[in-house]
Amino acid sequence: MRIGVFICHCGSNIAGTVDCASVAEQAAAFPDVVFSTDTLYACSEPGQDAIIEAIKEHRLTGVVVASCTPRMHEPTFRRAVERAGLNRYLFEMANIREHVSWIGKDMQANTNKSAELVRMAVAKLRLNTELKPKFFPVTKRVLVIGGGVAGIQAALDAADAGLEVVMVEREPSIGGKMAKLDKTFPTVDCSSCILGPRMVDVAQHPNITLHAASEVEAVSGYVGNFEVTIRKKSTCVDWSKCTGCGLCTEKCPAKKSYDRFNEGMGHTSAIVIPFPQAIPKKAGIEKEHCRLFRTGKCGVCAKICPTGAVDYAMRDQIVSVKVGGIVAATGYDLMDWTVYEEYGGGRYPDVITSLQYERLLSASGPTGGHVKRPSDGREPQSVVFIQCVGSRDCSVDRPYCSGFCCMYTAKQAILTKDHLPDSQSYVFYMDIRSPGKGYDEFTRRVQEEYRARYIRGRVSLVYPKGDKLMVRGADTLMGTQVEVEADLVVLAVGGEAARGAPHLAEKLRISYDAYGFFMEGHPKLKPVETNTAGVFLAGSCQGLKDIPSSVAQGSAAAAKVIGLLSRDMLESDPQIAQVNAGRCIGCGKCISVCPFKAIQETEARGLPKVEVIETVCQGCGVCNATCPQGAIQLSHFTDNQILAEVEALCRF
Amino acid sequence: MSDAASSFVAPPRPRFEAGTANPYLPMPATVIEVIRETHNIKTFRLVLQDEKAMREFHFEPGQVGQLSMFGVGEATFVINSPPTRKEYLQFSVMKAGEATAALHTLAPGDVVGLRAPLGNFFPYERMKGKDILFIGGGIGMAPLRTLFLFMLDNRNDYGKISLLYGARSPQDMAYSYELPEWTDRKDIDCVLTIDREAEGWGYRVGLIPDVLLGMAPAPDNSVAVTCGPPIMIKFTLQALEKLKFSSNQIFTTLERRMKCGVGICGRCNIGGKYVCVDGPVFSLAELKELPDEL
Amino acid sequence: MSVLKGQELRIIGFLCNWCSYGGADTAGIGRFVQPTDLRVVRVPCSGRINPLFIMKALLYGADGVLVSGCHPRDCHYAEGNFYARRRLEVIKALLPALGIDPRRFEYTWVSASEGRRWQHVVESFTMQIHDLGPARRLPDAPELDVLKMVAAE
Amino acid sequence: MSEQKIVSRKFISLGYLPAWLEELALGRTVYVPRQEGRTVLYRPFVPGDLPEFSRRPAESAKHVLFPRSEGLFSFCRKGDPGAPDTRGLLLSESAEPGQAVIFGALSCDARGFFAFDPVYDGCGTKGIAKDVYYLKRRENTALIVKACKTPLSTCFCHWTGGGPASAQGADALATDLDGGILLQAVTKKGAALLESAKLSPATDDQEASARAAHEAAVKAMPSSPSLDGAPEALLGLFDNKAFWHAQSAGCLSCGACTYLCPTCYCFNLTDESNGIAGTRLRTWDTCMSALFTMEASGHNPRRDKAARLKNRVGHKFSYYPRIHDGRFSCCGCGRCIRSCPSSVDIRQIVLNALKENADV
Amino acid sequence: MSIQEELQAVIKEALPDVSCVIGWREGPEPLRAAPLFVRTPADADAFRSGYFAVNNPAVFLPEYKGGKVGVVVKGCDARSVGQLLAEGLIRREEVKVIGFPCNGVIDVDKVAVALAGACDPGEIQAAREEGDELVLTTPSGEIRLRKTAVTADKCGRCLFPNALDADVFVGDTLEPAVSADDYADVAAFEALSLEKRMDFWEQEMSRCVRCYACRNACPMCVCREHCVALSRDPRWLTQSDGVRDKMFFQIIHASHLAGRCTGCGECQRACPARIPVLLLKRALSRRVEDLFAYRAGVDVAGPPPLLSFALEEPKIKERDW
Repeated sequence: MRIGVFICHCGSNIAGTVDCASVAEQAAAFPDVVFSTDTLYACSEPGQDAIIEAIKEHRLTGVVVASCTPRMHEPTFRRAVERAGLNRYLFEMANIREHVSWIGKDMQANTNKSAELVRMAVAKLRLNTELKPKFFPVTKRVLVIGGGVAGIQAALDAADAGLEVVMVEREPSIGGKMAKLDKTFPTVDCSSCILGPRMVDVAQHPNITLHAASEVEAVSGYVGNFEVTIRKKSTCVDWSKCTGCGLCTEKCPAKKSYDRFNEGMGHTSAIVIPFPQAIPKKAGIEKEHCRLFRTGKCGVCAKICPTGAVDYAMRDQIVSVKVGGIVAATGYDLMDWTVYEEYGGGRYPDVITSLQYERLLSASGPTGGHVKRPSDGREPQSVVFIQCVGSRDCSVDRPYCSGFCCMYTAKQAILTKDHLPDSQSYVFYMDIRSPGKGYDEFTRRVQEEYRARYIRGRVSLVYPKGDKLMVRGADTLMGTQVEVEADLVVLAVGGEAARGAPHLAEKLRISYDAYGFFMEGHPKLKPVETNTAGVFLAGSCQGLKDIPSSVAQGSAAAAKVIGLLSRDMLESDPQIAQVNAGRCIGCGKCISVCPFKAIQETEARGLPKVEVIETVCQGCGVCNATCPQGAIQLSHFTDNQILAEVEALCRF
Repeated sequence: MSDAASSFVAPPRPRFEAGTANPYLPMPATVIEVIRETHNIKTFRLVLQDEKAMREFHFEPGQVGQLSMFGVGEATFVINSPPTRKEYLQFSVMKAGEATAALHTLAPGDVVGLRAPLGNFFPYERMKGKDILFIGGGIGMAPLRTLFLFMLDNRNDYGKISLLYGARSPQDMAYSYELPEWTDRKDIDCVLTIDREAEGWGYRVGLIPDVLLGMAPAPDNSVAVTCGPPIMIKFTLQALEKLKFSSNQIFTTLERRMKCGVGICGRCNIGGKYVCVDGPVFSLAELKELPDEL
Repeated sequence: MSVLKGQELRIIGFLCNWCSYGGADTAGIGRFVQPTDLRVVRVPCSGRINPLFIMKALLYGADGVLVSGCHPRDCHYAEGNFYARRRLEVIKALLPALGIDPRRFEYTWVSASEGRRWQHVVESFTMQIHDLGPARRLPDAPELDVLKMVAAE
Repeated sequence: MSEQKIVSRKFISLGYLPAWLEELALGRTVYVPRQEGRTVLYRPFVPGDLPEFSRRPAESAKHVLFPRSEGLFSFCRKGDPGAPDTRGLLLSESAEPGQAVIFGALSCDARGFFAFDPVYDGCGTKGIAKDVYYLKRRENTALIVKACKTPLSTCFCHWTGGGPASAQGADALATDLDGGILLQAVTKKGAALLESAKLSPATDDQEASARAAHEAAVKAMPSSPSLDGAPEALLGLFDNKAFWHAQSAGCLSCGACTYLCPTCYCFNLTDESNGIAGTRLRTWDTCMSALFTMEASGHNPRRDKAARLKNRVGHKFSYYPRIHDGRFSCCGCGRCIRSCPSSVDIRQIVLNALKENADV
Repeated sequence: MSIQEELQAVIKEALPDVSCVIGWREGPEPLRAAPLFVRTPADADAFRSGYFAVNNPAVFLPEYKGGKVGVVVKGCDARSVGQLLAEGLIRREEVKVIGFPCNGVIDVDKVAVALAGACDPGEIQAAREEGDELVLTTPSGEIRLRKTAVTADKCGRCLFPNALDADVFVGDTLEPAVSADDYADVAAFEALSLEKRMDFWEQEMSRCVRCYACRNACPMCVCREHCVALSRDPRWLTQSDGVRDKMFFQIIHASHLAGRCTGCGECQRACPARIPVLLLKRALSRRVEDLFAYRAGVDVAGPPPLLSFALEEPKIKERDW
């Protein structure tokens, strides 16, 4: 092999702590290396052109680039060597930025380490072989998990592009958190007026199949051909018969049931249509409140239902569907703020969450849009908003900023003034974060025009005094302690990963961070992709974000899926297991460990052997580590390639 | 040893002439040209780095050499250029194992090792004046090529020269670039065949033994030299016998796993015969005396 | 060309591409300074790691070997790290029987987001290996001494 | 003993043996039988550590002349730093072996080298190639064998032309006598070793006692069958699959028999490299392994263990003698039987072959 | 009728049904029986069981896959059969397992030690059992050894003297002498300093001749000619005589047997250099038993532990960084 080595300076990112010229010089003496140089930015156009030129000039048959992580630019350089006529797998990278220059300050040690990493890369490259992808057909259908605004956007965009869309929503209605909001910032326009029509579009779009009150049970397969099992949870109402007339909810005797849609700010019946604009507008029984299920006596709804849709014996249903791509848009949940003892830990009825307050503000809410204290129904005169409850707080393991609280608190202060002109709002804040378009103007308006009092400081205690609540906190700008008498305290509770998110991530084989948010493929360059081909992210499941960002991501994820499924055939990654039939003894150990059932028994000249189903193999290599004879080898990560790397380090 | 001497031809025993007393030490050689023959066969043209050694390098048609890929190992190939054309030594390599795969990565300018010549050779002296029939299949053409070209270069020493060369398909035909010259020559009879009909193929179609029977060469004062895949050899030998060629008139070359190439390491024996020194060239008569272990 | 005399020991890391290699990248992006002894071999999955790679490294010149994969249940390939966990745990039992300090090999799980954790793992493992010092090596065949020619130059 | 001319003779009393061995070890490696773990092997003599003669060595002494593994030459691809595109090749032969003495080997060990000599001297292939590595070591090594007194149940040296006190292939013969050892040199090399002040002149009586001991040792061996017909019998059975299948049923295809055999001389050549440097290794190989004859294509002329056992026995008792003046390449040491995990008995196979062939 | 005679009768009875029955016969040396392949009733007369029948006949079974074969097994041999079955390397319907109660077998190396230089063990002309004693005929007269001193170590810790899962069992079952394997040998070795342990292996492995008898005598090593020991792809080892490579082969062998080794000790017995290679395998067996409560060749109902996993591994205590 004729190998060329390129040591990238990455400006000063690498060259700052690695002597790139020295590494290049050392690499020149490595076996099969016939050309070695350092370069300012290997990934830049001139950098790539120089590689291509060197391949041609020196008749290189393999290339090593030492630069950043291969997770960043391996595809870039592979394309570059391919442009020069080399197979893209005759290329190796040495990561001397993330693994060297950025984590060590000692120039000598870094230079030495870089040279060794290049030596390893050369050693492996010498055993690389040309690999060529196979092609396989795709299923032109996409699964959208989550029917919040991000999922709705992704579903509609994908459906409009002609893809079949299967949407799975855990709740009985789509709409997500946005459906619960009264108004949206910074325009203060009606949330349901802008979301409602989009929800209807989902229901009516010929390309969209909606499974509400459903969850993803299992996912198998691989990009282009996932097999998804969906559990349609029993609602005890046959939705094919239910017309959403609401008779049952009127007649249901269990009127004091917890109202989930209204965040417990009111009561509802046990058989319930979540809210008037619900999609699908179907009734469902909440078993824990239903008299029939609790006492065995009732059955009113079944008797009253004009279409006979109520079926108490209904079971969960399992549906299987094949899809080519998946968009996860599972949103977020509010963190459990009751851990804050200083705010009463949930014991004071007039300390509520911002989302509960949205329901109080909403004309479709339990109070019909009249702001009333939960405790006694009085209109509050003094409303205190406390920000950063469960955000930017390491003491509750929520060090991140939820991003949207500053804005919605401002909005809620404005709405408070609109609803109760005589009221006074106080906002305890840490910093005001309002970097969006028109956002900062908005937060200024609430202070200047709506006279909300913004107090910079944390609240140390909320305690009851008579029928009021006393809010004690610091005013760090004044350097004083303040105490505000409040009729209502609204907590700007931060978001956290949706309940069960890690579990779903495991099913999707995608990564999630310490807080349960799904990991994007790259924080800058692959914000809606994941490291699992064919699985994309939209909205707050990836990290908390506001409505415009969620919608943008919904569209972005849709664009990715549309791009993926616009092809009839997909390229399979050729880094898959290969059987050397001459070495295989057909013991079948590999078959039993393969997570993808990608290996099957076969026969050659009467002897038992195994073979790999190429489009099913995902290239994990468990079989390779299992086979005692090493008869099954993972291409591009063969035993010999890994051993060559180890020996390059050890035996010299 | 006496049994071999009594047969029609006892291929003369070679002498080790690698230019060194150490029979294991290869001579460095430089690849000067690589020709891609088929999807899995490449031809390499080498010159010894030591100019004097190259000048004085002497070998006979049919002798083999051990090509070294340093760090990988050696493999045995026939020198398929004739001794009469010594600007380079030519080897054709079919990709099969580790060494051949490594050899396939060679590019002009690369260095290999060569231990040669090894083994015996075709008894061309005793073939003088006879009609010669070459029958080659696939990569089996390589050992025939050296003798074939050697005879063309000494054309007057031999009678009628015929070549029957077959491969699975036109794409599997090695030395395709030389074939037009051979077919055009008036002083040889060159028949090309492929197993199955293929577009643009202007020559014969059919399996070698069948074509051979069709050609019906006369056995009188003739020698047949054949090489190819085992199954082809089997049926070709049957066809030759059907055509009344005696086992003394038929020569072929054997392949066996070899390491030392000088009759010591002990693996290429068939009974008491070592293919690396007693072969690779055997007459059918000699083969018949060997135990059946092929 | 060998490890920096007196300063570094030879530590080899086998990291799965999806989690731990990413975690090491994250640590780099965060500029989380680490000791320089470690050299990382990237593999697709911890399930790809034949325990014999570890033994090979330890027997042929590594002073320490660190394996890191995705957290259990978080494997990109669903099950690879479950197999790895068993195999790595079992192979550890071979070290004391060979006279190799079992602390020379550790395995752990680091996700792509855990840059800090990676830094901590590298720091503590490197320190652990430095505490143990250079590993004793079984002699290689003298006829293979030539293979060390490169180092001698 | 009778067939060889005694060049010189000496006696050494047991007390002087260590000192003489130490003297021999100056500038040489002296190999002696030594207890290692639970076995006895030929290992370099260490002053203060007496040779072990109470048990016969499990292995033969062939590794002294034919190491289990040796580098034939090394290669290095030198890049020119100025022009890395041009790469020269540097070949260097391995260094010459030093001087050695094997003291206390068995007669059968010495006879083993008899099987090596013609092959490695190029005689077998009529002078085409001399194995310089073996020949140099052979030249540099002196061999003093020690006469056996009682046979093991697996011994059959006398079947193959040897005997418990044969000095064939050796330079000197040592015989235990009361209080010491009689040393009889049969070559100049052997005589040179006996030129030591630690040794005293031997007497005719001592030589007579030794002769008596040798005769007693020969007598102690059970009578020997004639193997004259073995070469033909084995060839005759070449195609008798059932026969070889039955003989090889217990064979495990390991290499214990061939690696412990004093006459098995087959080897493998493999390259090892690291970076730009590498070496070509010559290592012992065994015809009992399927890989021995496995071709790159996957074709194997000796696919099953029956074919391989046939080759081992055939080579020793038929093919080799047919090339090398009727001499068997078996010295009857019985190590293959003793070391075989399945107790495959080569004596029995040859006898079975003679019987089977006679029956046909 | 002695057990040996009963077994001979059973073998003859089994014959029409199987191509051959594998057992033992007298070997070329009095202390070592050799494998016997009974193909005709007359062959069965050569059958010998007892103290010298050390070989594990299970090693031959995979060769006979595809046809029916009988095998006479001791308790330890039966575990090998069980493990081969569990891994699908042989088929249950293709083997007829004939079991008997085993009182232990000889360790020839221990005889050499017990003789203490009195003679070369190879010089022993005949051997017989007399009660608790082994009586040896040597050129210098009879020597009596206590059997307890020369019985194989594995017999001292044997939990299954009666062949498990036998189709035919001859004789009365025996009670095992111990109730659990305490791996005292492994513990004792690991009580040495690390330095001493490595010294030990360096010394022991220097004797290895790379004949691979250990591997080929192992009933679970079914790869044989496909073994990575000699392959170049993958190339785990050089062919050199270095202690490192030789040690590494033992590591390969042990690791490939993790969770599969039944402890029959054939590897060690087969070693012509007498290297105690079983120790490494037992170190792993102990771990596998600790972690997964699995004993190869006994607990064969589920998948082998290293070819399976559990979501939670209660016994695996991961390091807390």
